Amino acid sequence: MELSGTNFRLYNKRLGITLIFVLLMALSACTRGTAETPGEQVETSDGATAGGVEEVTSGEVGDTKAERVGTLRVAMQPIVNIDPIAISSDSEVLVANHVYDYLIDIDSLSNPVPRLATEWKTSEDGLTYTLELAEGVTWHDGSPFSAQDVVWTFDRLRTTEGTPTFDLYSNITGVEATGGLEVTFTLANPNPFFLYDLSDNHALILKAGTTDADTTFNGTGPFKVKNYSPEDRIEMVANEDYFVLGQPRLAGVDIIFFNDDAAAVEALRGGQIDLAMRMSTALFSSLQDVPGITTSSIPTNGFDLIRLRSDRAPGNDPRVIQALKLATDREAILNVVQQGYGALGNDSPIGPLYDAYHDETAIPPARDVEAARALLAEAGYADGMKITLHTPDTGGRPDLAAVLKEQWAEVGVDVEISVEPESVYYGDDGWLEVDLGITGWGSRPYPQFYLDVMLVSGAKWNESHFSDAEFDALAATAGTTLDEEERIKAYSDIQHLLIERGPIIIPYYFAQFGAISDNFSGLSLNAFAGRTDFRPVRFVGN
Amino acid sequence: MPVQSKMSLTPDSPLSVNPSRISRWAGAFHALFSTKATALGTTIVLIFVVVAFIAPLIAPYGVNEQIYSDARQAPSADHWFGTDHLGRDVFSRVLYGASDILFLAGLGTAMAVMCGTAVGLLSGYAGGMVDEIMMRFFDSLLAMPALLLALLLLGTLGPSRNSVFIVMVIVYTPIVARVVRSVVLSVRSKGFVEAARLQGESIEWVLFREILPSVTPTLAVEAALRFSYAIFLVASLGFLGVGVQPPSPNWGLMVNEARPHVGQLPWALFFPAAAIAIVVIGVNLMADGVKRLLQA
Amino acid sequence: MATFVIRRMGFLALTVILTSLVIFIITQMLPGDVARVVLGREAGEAALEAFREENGLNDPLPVQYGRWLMDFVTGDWGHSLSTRSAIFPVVMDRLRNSLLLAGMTMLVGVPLSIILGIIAGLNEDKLADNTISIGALTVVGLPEFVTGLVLIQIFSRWLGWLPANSSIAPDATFAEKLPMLILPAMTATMVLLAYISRMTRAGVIEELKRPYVRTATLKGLPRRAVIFNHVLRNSLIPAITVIAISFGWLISGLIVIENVFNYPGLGRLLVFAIDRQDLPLIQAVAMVAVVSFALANLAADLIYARLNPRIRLE
Amino acid sequence: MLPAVRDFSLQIFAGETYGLVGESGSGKTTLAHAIMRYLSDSGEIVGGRIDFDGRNLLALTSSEIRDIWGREIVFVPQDPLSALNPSIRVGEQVAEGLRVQMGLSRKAANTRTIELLTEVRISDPGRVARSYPHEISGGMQQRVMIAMALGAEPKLILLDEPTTSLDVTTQAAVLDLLRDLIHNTDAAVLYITHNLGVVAQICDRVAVLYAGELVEDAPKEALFEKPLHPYTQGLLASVPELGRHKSDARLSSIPGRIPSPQERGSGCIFAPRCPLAIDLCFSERPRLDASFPDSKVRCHRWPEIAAGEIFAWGKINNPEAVASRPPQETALQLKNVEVGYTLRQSLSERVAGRPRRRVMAVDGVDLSVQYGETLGLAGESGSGKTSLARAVVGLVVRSGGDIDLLGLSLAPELSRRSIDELRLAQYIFQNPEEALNPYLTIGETLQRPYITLMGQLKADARNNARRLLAAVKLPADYFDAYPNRLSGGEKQRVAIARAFATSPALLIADEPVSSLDVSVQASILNLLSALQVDANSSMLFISHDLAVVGFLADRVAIMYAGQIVEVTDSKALPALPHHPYTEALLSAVPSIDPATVQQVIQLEGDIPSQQAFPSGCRFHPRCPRYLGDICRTVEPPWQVTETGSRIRCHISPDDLRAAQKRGFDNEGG
Repeated sequence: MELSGTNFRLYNKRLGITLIFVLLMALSACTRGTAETPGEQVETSDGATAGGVEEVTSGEVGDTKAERVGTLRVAMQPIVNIDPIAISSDSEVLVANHVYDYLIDIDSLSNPVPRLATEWKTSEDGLTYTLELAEGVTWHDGSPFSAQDVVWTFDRLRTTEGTPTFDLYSNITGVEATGGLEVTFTLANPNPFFLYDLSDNHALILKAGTTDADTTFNGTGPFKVKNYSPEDRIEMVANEDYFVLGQPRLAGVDIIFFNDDAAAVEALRGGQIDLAMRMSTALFSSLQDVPGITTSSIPTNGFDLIRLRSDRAPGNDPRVIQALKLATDREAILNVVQQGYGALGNDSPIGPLYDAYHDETAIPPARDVEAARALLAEAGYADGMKITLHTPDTGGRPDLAAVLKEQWAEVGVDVEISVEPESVYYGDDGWLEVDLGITGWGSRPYPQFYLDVMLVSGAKWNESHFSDAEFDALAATAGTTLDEEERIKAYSDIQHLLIERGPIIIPYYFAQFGAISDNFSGLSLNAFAGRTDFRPVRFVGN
Repeated sequence: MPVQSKMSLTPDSPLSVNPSRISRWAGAFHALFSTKATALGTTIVLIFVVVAFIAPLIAPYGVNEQIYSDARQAPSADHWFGTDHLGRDVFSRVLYGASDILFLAGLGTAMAVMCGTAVGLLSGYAGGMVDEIMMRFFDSLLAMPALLLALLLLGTLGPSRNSVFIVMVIVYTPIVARVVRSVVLSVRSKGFVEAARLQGESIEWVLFREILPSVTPTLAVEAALRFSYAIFLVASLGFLGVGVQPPSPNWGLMVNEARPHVGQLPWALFFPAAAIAIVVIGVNLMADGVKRLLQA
Repeated sequence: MATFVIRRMGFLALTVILTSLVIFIITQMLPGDVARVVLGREAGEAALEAFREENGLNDPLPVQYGRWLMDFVTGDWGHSLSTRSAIFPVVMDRLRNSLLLAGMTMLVGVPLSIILGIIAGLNEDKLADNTISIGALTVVGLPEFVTGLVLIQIFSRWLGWLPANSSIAPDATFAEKLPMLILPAMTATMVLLAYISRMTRAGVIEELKRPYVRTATLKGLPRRAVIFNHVLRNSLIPAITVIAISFGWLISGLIVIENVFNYPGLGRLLVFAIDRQDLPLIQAVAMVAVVSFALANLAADLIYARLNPRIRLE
Repeated sequence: MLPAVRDFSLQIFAGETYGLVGESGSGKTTLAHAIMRYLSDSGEIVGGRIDFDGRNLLALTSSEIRDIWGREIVFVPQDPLSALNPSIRVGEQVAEGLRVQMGLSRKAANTRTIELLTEVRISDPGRVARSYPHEISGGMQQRVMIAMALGAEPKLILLDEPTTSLDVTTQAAVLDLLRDLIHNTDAAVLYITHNLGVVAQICDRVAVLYAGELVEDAPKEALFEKPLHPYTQGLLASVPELGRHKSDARLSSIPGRIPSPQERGSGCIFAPRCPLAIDLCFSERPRLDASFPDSKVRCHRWPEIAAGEIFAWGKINNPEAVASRPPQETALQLKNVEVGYTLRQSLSERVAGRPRRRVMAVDGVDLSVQYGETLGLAGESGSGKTSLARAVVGLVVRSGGDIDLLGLSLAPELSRRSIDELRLAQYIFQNPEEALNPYLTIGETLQRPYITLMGQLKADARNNARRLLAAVKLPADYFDAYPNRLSGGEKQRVAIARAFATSPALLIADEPVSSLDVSVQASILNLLSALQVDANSSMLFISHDLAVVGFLADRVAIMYAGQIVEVTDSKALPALPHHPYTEALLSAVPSIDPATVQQVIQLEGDIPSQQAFPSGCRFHPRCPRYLGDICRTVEPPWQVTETGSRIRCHISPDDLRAAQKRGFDNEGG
């Protein structure tokens, strides 16, 4: 037995430390003084990797008895669900992440780090995980926290039908309180990514027996909800009894809802909010030279997916998807739609962020209009093809659709765009039904997730209805083997396979943006915005 | 008390509604250019309509043509109104947008005017229960702010060009019908209509030859007003993202799409917004002219 | 007068009921299965059916309508399908905010519009009139979202005087709210300004032509007295009606402005609800909007009747 | 810039009442405004002087003229309802002027207001003062206007058609009031009117205005006795006087119409319409000559006219006069016809279960019209005469009774009448401006009856329509013209032509001349009776003007409050006795003979509301010959007089005659 952390050291190193970006007063001062272009600033952050890590540490070390001052006002999209089992959006996770606690957090280096669980042990066969829980934790209602709460929470997560965690935790055969503050998980099969699964977005610990989590907030987290005004804002104050010494360092966090990212950015500019994380590239670049605001971006593995249903015409002819891939100019899309922020896509969900698994030799063929036309003609679409492209109305997706329409028009594909509100598009399973659609996928700490829910035969969110025996076998290998080399090989094969016949196009991976008032320091961006941690954030303004 | 005076008066404008068929049109035409303001309005509307038809001929670039190398450019000789974030020529898109607005707002208005006229004529002429029920129904539609009704309907129909068209017809038909009905009620009791009834004229003749022509002038003003509101509605729905779909060159949608870029690409927002304003003002000015024509 | 009020109120109730029917029908036709929306993507058919049964979604539509209407009247507006929170307090809170913004707009916009309208009307076709009319027309041509963005650009970005965002906190004092109200109120004023001032101008011009003005003038009254005692008294009647109706529009119709400024009013709530197919919330907001609109119309009628003695005869 | 009034000179002395007579379009209201120096934005006084009490009004500053307005010069306009501010109580409107002009305190002004209202014979001045203008009757409104004018004891009173918009009996009462007030004042009065009868009754001197020019100015007696200008002669000859009948003489009429300011040539402005015009008249504009010491006339040929050598028009028997026809068979028979409306209720009222309010416009009328006969139907507004007429043709649906036309029983609803039945009865509407579809040419309008009612082909209909146009003496090129090119009289000719196109058995003419000028009115009346003879139609002729009815009709029915109260031979109108209501109506017709001193019978109160008729005799609350309880409780019986009239009254014909004779004697003595 060894501390689980070591298992992943190699992986972490490969992942690269480029993830990190720390927002510091010093840096922002520098930005104001010298930075001319957004590009420069990003480079500064990349160059300062190691230092960044230390800064985070030093920030945390500070004086532990610091008074809690300042309220961080954050702009986010309105939330709908507050019960951790049902949350999904960035803003919902962000709220829950500060009201409740996870057992384990994944830090910005993709290391599992302690939260409610202070340490953990894995059995040799990889089937038993034992977690020690922090002492002195109390619920917001004053009652003490115990292992029973963890057991109850995980039983709820894995037995409630129709929830995302029902499948995720199907591998768990038992959760037991093996001590007052010790809990043991038993698995059916080895899962190299189990600690990451324990840190799933929904795996926030609720008090045993809670029935009204969809209307009330009783967590152990760093902030208590003072006022929730649906569709408008949620106001939180520091939990004075929080179990991590010296945290949180803020007196409160207000999350103010904005339907409109442009309005949020205006508010940031006008000093009415302090932090915005969801914004288009255009808005992000407009904030570059604004005094008093520090901007930063980090790469993520989030991406927009263009997928064609492969189980019926026209997508059941591989030549059609091949032609569409050839018709797509990924570089132009990255430059125009994302204004160059982020990374070029290679039609697979295993992006360059996972540098242990990303295969740099897996490059989709360059754009070739003639070849695409020829393929379409072979497939029986010599006179062109008419198809509707469905897309949610958020982010740069309508722009992506507009650019694709133009690019594909050159090969004779006449695209009609249908933009729907995100909630409508995802709300009624329409996104799983349509032939051609664009879907946004958030960044995850490890790539297996995408394969399991999106691409293996019969996967729940297999929106392209992709079914390929070779792929399924490769994905299974990658997801269960404890041999890292085997996994790397499988992921490489998968990337080549998807470029060749996967009914998906991934033109780019996002960058995660953040812009914060200089009144605050100590914030690290997270590739998944919802998991941004406000505990170390300090008020340094006046 | 000797009183002696010599007086001169300028008579009211000698324009009148219908001197004869030909000169009636000439008179209308004259009236639409009678003052500087209405002349300006009429000119704007004429240019707008012409542009709507010949946009493909005069636009220097395609409506969705994306020149990546030219993206995000300020107005220049190559791109009079600059380019947007996707490298589309704003000038060309504004030109194409004219036809989008004309055919959506214009046809929507025309359809609403037609439906409203038909319903208003029948309801006003028939009177009684038919009239009562129609009017109560319309009251209930009009009890909702137009945009609210439009949003509800679009929620039901789903966002698309056709939905916007249908919504416009549903939202504006009651308004037009009420206007028409009120004119019908006043015309219905006039001697010439009663004379026609006494002469055994058919209902169609009475409605369409006796009553309708008298409704037409009011209808013209109403249609012009509706049209300017329709432009607004189409633009507002585009702005709220529930109307016509991208990459349509709808002016409201263009403003919405340009909004995140306003700091860097203000021209991409300014020109379509100005286009909306100018056309709405033009239509309003022309409507004033039509109104004056009626009052003369 | 009493019978007049009662009659108008009866009429109002009737219209609101009919409108509620229209709203109910439209919202019933919204795509998506309520049970599916509530229970989520993966709920089983049995769970869906149980939910439908429990919530009366299987009852005939007229029954559902009747129940819904009664619940609405008794203040039992149920819970939001999306946020699960009780609807009544949320809608009332937004209504308060909408009223606040409407009140602000009226306070500033109405006197300004009326004064401009009067000046224009008294100086028909002269410089003052042309200036005001062209100004009003220009504003008429600008959609609210453009006006709002322009105002943000000027007052927030360039001058830095006023906040661009109006998401007022629920516990903020009026002094804290005030700066956030100004820009949206200004934007709404622009719309009203054009509308009311044109109406006032037309009223003044029309009344100036009436024979009673000649009577008053030939009585030897000073011009000022003729204008203030005679002309304005009558020409403001239609304007006041418009104002009352605009108040209804301000409460319910500021959808675009509220979204531009992120102002927590009914309009923003409505867009939120529609985006999320939140049926009970959509219905509640729409009904509140309709009732406010209808009440404003009633107020307009009553004020009109109060000011115009002729109406009461009817 | 076009001159509306030119070269106008006039002198009015204190205590003098000057009548200014002119038809519509003559510029008389413009002139009145100009005299006060009050002009609308489009008008301007471009020259001349207005001397008032030693001051030139045109030279005064605007504040000086404001001091004169309302204090020294006052104005009583034509339409009192629109001249009063609708949203201010009338008392305040009177008091306001008193405060400003007389400097009275609020209290004093209010007291004085009540006094003034009493002076203009308002019986309940307190209540009236507290009323809004629309709450009081038209006669009352005009009295308030008069009170307003008298408050400042002015030096000059301008009266602009003060009684034109009023009903006959009210008009008579207001005229009576004015006559007394004028008699008791030292002010100069300028009385503007188109009505020669009113001038004859009220004024000392008369000026005749034609197309913006003064054509004749003379003392009243001289003018009526010996008019020197052809236009004045024409006007006088075209007035149907009480007792004149079409079988005696045709009315004279002046052809053509008043030229608009653009059409005025360089010669005599009246020359194009003047039967006496010679070349000189067309080339040279006549001066305003002093004819007699006290008179002026603008005519080149006035000496010949004065000498009696020539005359333009005269009151002479006309060889073309229409012979009255002996009664034949009954063409139209009305039996107990009722027209009742249920007032429209809003849905909410119905929901609230309010009782429906019923209104009876016509309540049990029996009438018959013979072949070729003209039956006149007279009564004040609100009497139900128009409802009755409309029920006959089916434009309103009668609620009871039978209507037989040529033995055919007509259905109440228009839609249930056959084409044949429609063809039998046609209607001429009151307002010629609304009678023709402005969007159809005259030709199209005239073709329609041939096509729809006669089933003719388009070509035939066209030819017939052209013939019809000629028959109503309109130029052929009107065929393709739209109605807006036509004057009111010409439009009415077209409307008449349309009605006669199918030679209907029955023609209903609803006040066809009431909106027309006197000279035009005469020609329309002549045309009507001529066409009627040609088509051998019966006619139901409706008018509020007994003189017109008496001229055109063979028999006259008088209607009051939904019922017929008297049916009489029109030639018997001047004779006695009459129903007391008829008597009042007759006394209210102003005579153009200045020698006749009229004693107007003033009726108390207003015509009763159609929602609540009085019990018993419906006239009893206003009847000057009210007997007592019987009138109040018992419906009066029909009685037949010696002259063949049928009267619905409790008083016996003999008693009536005696009482009415006494009335005349009193006046004479």
